[in-house]
Amino acid sequence: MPTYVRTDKCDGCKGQDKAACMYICPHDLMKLDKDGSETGHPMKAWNQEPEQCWECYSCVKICPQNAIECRHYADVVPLGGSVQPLRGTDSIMWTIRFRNGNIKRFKFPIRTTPEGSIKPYEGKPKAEMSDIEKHDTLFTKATHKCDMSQFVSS
Amino acid sequence: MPTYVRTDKCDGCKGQDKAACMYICPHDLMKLDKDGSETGHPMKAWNQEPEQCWECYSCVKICPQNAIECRHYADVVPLGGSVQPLRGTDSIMWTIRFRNGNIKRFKFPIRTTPEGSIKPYEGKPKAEMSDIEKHDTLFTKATHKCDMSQFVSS
Amino acid sequence: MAEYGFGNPEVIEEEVDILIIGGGMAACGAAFEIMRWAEGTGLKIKLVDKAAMDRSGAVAQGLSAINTYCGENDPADYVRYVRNDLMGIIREDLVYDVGRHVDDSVHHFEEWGLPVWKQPGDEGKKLAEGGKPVRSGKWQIMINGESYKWIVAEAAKKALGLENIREHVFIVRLVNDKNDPKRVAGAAGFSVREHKLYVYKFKACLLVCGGAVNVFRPRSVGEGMGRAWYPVWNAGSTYAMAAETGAELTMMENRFVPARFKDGYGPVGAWFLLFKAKAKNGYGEDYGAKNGHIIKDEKRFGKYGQGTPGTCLRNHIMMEEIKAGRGPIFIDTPEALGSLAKNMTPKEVNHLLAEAWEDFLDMTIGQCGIWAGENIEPEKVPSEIMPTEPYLLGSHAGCAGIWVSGPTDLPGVPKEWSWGYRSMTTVKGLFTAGDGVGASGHKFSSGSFTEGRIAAKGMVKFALDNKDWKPDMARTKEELIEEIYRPVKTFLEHKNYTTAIDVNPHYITPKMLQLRLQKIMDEYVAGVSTYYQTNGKMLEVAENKLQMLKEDSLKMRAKDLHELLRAWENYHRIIAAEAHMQHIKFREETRYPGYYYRMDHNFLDDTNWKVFVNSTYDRNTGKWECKKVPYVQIIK
Amino acid sequence: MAEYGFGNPEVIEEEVDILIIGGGMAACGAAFEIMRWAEGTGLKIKLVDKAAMDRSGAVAQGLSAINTYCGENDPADYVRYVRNDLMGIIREDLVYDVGRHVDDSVHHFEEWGLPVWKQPGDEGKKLAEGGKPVRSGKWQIMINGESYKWIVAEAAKKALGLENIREHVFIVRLVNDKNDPKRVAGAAGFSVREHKLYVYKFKACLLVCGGAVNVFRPRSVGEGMGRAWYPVWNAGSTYAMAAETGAELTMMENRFVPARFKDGYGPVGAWFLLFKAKAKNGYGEDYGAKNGHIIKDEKRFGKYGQGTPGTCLRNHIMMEEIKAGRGPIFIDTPEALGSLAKNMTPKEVNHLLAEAWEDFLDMTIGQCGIWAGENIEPEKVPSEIMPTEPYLLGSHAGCAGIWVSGPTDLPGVPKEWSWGYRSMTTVKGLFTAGDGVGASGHKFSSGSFTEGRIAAKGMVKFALDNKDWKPDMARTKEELIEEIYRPVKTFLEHKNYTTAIDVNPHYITPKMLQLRLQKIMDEYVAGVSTYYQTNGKMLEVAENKLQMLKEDSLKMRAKDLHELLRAWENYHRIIAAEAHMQHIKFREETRYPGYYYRMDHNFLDDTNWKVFVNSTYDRNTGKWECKKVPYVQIIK
Ligand SMILES: Cc1cc2c(cc1C)N(S(=O)(=O)O)[C@@H]1C(=O)NC(=O)N=C1N2C[C@H](O)[C@H](O)[C@H](O)COP(=O)(O)OP(=O)(O)OC[C@H]1O[C@@H](n2cnc3c(N)ncnc32)[C@H](O)[C@@H]1O
Ligand SMILES: Cc1cc2c(cc1C)N(S(=O)(=O)O)[C@@H]1C(=O)NC(=O)N=C1N2C[C@H](O)[C@H](O)[C@H](O)COP(=O)(O)OP(=O)(O)OC[C@H]1O[C@@H](n2cnc3c(N)ncnc32)[C@H](O)[C@@H]1O
Ligand SMILES: Nc1ncnc2c1ncn2[C@@H]1O[C@H](COP(=O)(O)O)[C@@H](O)[C@H]1O
Ligand SMILES: Nc1ncnc2c1ncn2[C@@H]1O[C@H](COP(=O)(O)O)[C@@H](O)[C@H]1O
Ligand SMILES: Nc1ncnc2c1ncn2[C@@H]1O[C@H](COP(=O)(O)O)[C@@H](O)[C@H]1O
Ligand code: SF4
Ligand code: SF4
Ligand code: SF4
Ligand code: SF4
Ligand code: NA
Repeated sequence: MPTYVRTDKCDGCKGQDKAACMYICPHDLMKLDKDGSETGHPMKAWNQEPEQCWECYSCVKICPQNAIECRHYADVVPLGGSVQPLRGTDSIMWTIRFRNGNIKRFKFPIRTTPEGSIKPYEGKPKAEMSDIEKHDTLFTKATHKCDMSQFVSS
Repeated sequence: MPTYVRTDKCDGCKGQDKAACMYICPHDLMKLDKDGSETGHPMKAWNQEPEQCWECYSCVKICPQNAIECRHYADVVPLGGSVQPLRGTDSIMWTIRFRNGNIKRFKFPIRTTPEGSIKPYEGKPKAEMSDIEKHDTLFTKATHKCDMSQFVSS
Repeated sequence: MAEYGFGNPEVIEEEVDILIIGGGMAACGAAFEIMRWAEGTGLKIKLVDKAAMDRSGAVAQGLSAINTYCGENDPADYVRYVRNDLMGIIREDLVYDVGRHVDDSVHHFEEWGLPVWKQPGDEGKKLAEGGKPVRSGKWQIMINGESYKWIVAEAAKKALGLENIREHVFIVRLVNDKNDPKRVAGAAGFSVREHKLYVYKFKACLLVCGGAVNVFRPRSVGEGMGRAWYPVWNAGSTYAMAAETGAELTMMENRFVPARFKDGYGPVGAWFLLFKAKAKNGYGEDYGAKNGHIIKDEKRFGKYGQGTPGTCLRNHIMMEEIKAGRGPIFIDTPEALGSLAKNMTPKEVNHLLAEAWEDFLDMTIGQCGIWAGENIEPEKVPSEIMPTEPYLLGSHAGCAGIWVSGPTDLPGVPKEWSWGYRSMTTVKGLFTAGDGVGASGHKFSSGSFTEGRIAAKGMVKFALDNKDWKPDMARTKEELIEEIYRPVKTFLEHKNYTTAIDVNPHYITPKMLQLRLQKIMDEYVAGVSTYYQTNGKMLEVAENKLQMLKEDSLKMRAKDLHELLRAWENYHRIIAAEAHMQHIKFREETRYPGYYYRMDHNFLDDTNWKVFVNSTYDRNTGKWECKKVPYVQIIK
Repeated sequence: MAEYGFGNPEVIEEEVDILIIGGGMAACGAAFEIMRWAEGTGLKIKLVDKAAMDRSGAVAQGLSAINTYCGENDPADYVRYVRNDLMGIIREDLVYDVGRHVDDSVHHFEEWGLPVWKQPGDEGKKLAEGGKPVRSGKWQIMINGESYKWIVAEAAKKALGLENIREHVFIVRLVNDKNDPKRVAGAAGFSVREHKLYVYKFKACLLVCGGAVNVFRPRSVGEGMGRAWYPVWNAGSTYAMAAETGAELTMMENRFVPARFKDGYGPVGAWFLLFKAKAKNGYGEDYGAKNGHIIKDEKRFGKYGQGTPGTCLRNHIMMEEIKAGRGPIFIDTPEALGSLAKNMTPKEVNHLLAEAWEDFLDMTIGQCGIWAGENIEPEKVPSEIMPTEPYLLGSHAGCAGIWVSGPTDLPGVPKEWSWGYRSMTTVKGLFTAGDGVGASGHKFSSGSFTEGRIAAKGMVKFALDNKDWKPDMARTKEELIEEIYRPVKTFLEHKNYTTAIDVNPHYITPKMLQLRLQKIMDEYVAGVSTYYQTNGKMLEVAENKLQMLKEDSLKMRAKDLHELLRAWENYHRIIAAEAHMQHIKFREETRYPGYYYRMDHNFLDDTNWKVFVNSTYDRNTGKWECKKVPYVQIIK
């Protein structure tokens, strides 16, 4: 199920510094063909090594133009199906199209807080340097309670 | 062991009608890149689908410039070895170079008659139309002798 | 009308009396025989080959032995040999017919210039003059065969005349007769060089496109994918086109799984038979001697394990070693060469080593590449052997193929085995030979050539008997263009939908289609990944997946003529694969342990299954039908 | 000097106190913990990731469960669970340490925004507030995890500060200290975006680059090659770089062979544990019930088959079905969903089906692609499951990794298990976590994050204790450029020797090198093609072939930065593969039946092998050394 980029939709992220798909792909597959020398389609992106695509959909989900879709690994999967997400800030919508034309839709929550709102240390204790050699605690001091009689040498 | 073409040796069969390698490859792999648009090397040949090469050496043997060599399937064979023929009219010379640098040479006969000298029907009987329905003979009338007692219904 | 070009081919229509499709050993035999019989008849004969005859087909690289030469042996004994090797079920009439004619073909090869090894004292004396060959086995003789095909093709081309040969044309399909659906009237294909579509009409045709390779996933999957033992370019065209025309296939459940030098696929025959090498397991044991008795189990192998084991049973013994974790299997080349060298002069030893290398240089050069790359000198280091992926073929140690009409002059042969002209299939006008003929293996190069000759005679007779008949094809020229060029049109129509031409929801590349086929066959139809095991349920899954694959084949793309070739080769592979799968499904026993195992019927069942399995395919419904056909013993 | 460009990179040198290499779960945990301890110390901390943290590592797609959450259970019981699953040999001190800290990490995920499923009535109540999770198993809780990594990375990035993070830099190697060869002083890598080489010097570093994927040939070999269960981009960098620096590895013979939905690699956990699905063989039999008793054979499986079978033993039972020809194995999804739906309203049934789909949409979307393409609706059609190719990892149901210093506060732990700072390897200054830590599996996402936190604390202490120490690298900048950019130079030097850049006798493409590695590992080191079987002789062959492959890796080419990335990933894979092979060779027993079989020692041997196997690699000689290290039981 390598990704493909639709020529009619991709706008090369408007020529900005970073093409979103190229930025996000964990496997360095998506590439922006600035001058069209590699694909014949200038200022559009493509998957430069489809046989290494994990189908993780990171690029699909991030593309601001919804220009990226997946065509299932052709050496494995019969043609005609598709699985396409639309990711919002708090939920994701999936459309599944079967080979036989049937369609299913699902919506799932993805996050309970606004994006960018995390304050990792807000309301957390400071680390206490006197604890630094104590293995039974982290800075948050929330170690699970344990029944020490279960140790062989207890 | 797909074939490769050496840029320093191939002369595109001097621009003749048929490039010898392209003519002979049983699998349609060798191709002459007339304008260089496919390889960057105009008027030279290349193997357009190396992963389908049978290593049959048909192209290697026929190239008038000895421009074609084989580099063993890289997903199978360690680098550094080579097997190169020089085919004459009645014999063929092989040079085997091992990965460790050792070399072996062999020469074998390939043909006892001059190329182009075959006269298939010279000195052969004509076909006799009266035999056409007889299964026990071909036009050369040289059927093997048989002991018919070995048939179940003999 | 626009100029001819990619997607808009010129159409060349031609009418001949007889068309030979293929330019391999069988085709060359046909060419040699046919022109003699056609002399003065006015019959127009043409040959088309997808490649160049000098190096097309299985013998492109050459061969180092001719595996069928009777010589001092009786053809009836040859039948017994073949029957034993193929587990009891062969068309003995066909095998016998090859046996009685084959030596004459070999004599011609030698006359034309093929160097045949002779025994000391007989050097220079031709076989035809009684010269004694160097035999590697009872039926095999050694040759210097680098130019084997080149020589045979020269004779065939001379016989036919160059004007009657068209190379680099791939035939995609046969066309039935408009008025008689059980008759063939034409064939259509395309040039891989020019934008031209060829439509031939004819009275008779010889379909000899070799066996089917790369239907199963090979062990190497990168560049090494092209390295198969059998020629990677023979794509099952013979079986596919015959089936689609309605011809009855036979024994398509059979396959050949050769033991070969690992990765390079170098043949083992010379090593076992000529050099007397031994195969050893990973612990250095002669496992054949130690464990060969396993095939004596009559419940599982019937009587076939009692005498000399056939090729599949030899495989079985080896596979059991591997499965038991006692691999790898090595062929002990140092020991073999050492024993032979014991009483030799240094010069003779050098000659022996050269022979060992020549065996591969003459037919599997890639194996020498592996030796070179891995620093293997066979006198010092043993090499691994391995069972390969399965091949469908009818001329080597396998017998998949088409059901043909046999000779009428042999005693005891059922009448139903000769319904028409010799070598004709159940479709009127359609003939075959070599890898095309089913239920008759072990013909090899010489026997395939000979079968081509036999078929040629039959075709001439047929054409003469049908002198006034005019072929009238059930398909129009336009329909054929539409069908054959569909992958090109698909590509041109959709290629700009995505930014990268290889990934597109509107089409599939021939390469991906091929890999999908190979994956299905490998995983469900007893390929290497299951150690050649399957069962009814796996076959059911395979059937379903192959069905979808066949549907998807309509969406193949071709970005150039080369890819159009790949597209149609792969279509042929699918049909051949389907036939194989359907036959294995039908035959509820394990007839060929070592070739494949029906694990739900893991024994040989002579009571119910000592029969041919024949099938027909309906192109319109896409359905296969299999049936049992009685086996009859002809030779004691 | 010429302008910077391809083959001529700018070199950026930077000195920090602590470098975090990787941006996955462990790295994020470290980032979160470390900045708190570093506050006010003036320590300079930096993180480099080969990709973008929002979606890098194993959790890029998300996950649908957190597999380690103790909740109502005692951490000691967690140790027993892990010990049983990993056949008796784990570092119980390390596992216990994860167990006692992990829940706090999960609580933070929820606080940051990760939706955690709650039991009816507890919706809206956080875990930390006593909200009851929906448990699929004793240790596993269900989440809506599509954005799991996105959320965790946001927290980590906020903690670290963006200025301390460099994404799209691949670290190629660590560099030892010039004066102390058992100490690490730096790391070097390159940008996959710009022509820049990065050289970092530091006091301590956390090496957390995940596990090793695509070391073995996957079952699909075309486009489908990218579909592995574990993330295809984690290339064994953790193990390779640690080994090359001289760190002791442990249990590298271990691997994970997960049972997964066939072809799509969809995880089975939710299906088995939450939906209570049954696996059936090709004949529709519940083979576990029917044949599960085979693992009771104490001679072969010791005591490990008597109680709840571990993951590898569950595999073993399945594999025996497949080998016996009773495949394919199906997971009976219709039956499972049907039973659950029995007492549900239609709305609840719809919700159930959505959950089934979400399980994959949250972490293995490709599996849904297969369902869509094959018209599989899980409530109607069962799906095949299959054991996959092997992965090397330390955080899931496997325990390959690096030998690290443990906590000192637990009773009964041998002194030798804590030689230095917590989470430090045997190389001074080199720390690891997550997939990097050996002999302690079943940490999963939450445990890996937690181990990153634990390591962070140790590193801060180490850096503070070494405040005045100055790193001095054993390699010059020039040597590092020379080494890292060699594939580029090789390409530029030779590319015009042949007319096609991919076939050239002077170099090998990273892709072909990878396929060669996969072929060796698959065929000789117990990959899928031998049903996970190997033996001493096969390993000897593998060793020889890997040696040549390692030599050839010096001839890799890189035609662009992307290929340079592939080149070095594959180099890392080779070293990881070697470690795996050497360990399997050393351990002369079959400790993990169902993961792999040493066929020449096909039984579990507690008398001789209830020990850790640790190894070290010598970068200069290329040699490995393995040794036994006593196992000690800590928890009853
Ligand atoms: C590949 C190979 C083959 C053999 C061996 C080793 C190796 C490595 N061995 S050992 O293992 O035992 O070593 C043998 C040996 O030593 N001795 C021997 O006698 N025979 C051996 N074979 C077997 C023979 O070669 C074989 O039996 C015959 O060649 C079969 O003859 P035939 O059935 O005619 O097939 P072909 O492959 O020769 O020719 C096929 C032709 O069809 C063409 N073609 C195919 N599809 C077409 C299409 N759609 N349209 C047009 N043309 C289309 C091809 O171009 C070709 O011309
Ligand atoms: C892929 C996957 C994983 C899991 C699951 C299903 C699937 C489909 N399942 S289920 O099966 O049970 O369903 C689990 C599940 O549901 N629940 C759970 O808690 N964990 C599951 N995992 C396991 C966890 O994900 C896993 O345990 C942790 O992620 C391990 O953490 P860590 O050890 O940090 O590895 P990582 O993959 O997250 O991060 C690696 C990082 O290194 C970077 N990197 C790699 N090499 C580098 C180099 N040379 N230079 C620079 N950076 C370089 C990567 O970019 C990444 O940032
Ligand atoms: N494993 C085997 N070892 C020896 N001979 C065999 C074996 N299998 C078959 N044969 C047959 O033995 C007969 C005599 O062998 P040869 O003289 O080598 O041709 C032939 O029919 C061979 O095919
Ligand atoms: N071990 C063997 N015993 C008998 N015949 C063999 C053996 N190996 C190969 N042959 C025969 O030798 C010829 C060439 O074999 P191969 O090289 O396997 O194609 C064929 O006729 C095989 O049947
Ligand atoms: N059949 C099973 N029995 C017990 N635990 C399982 C089973 N299948 C999966 N698991 C556990 O469920 C979690 C997720 O499993 P998986 O989806 O296989 O990665 C892991 O903790 C596994 O160990
Ligand atoms: S993210 Fe979308 S719009 Fe931007 S470059 Fe990629 S495909 Fe084009
Ligand atoms: S689906 Fe994932 S691996 Fe594939 S191109 Fe997109 S981001 Fe990369
Ligand atoms: S045959 Fe040789 S010289 Fe002619 S085009 Fe081919 S490679 Fe070039
Ligand atoms: S070696 Fe044979 S298959 Fe390969 S390119 Fe040359 S002629 Fe074609
Ligand atoms: Na979920």
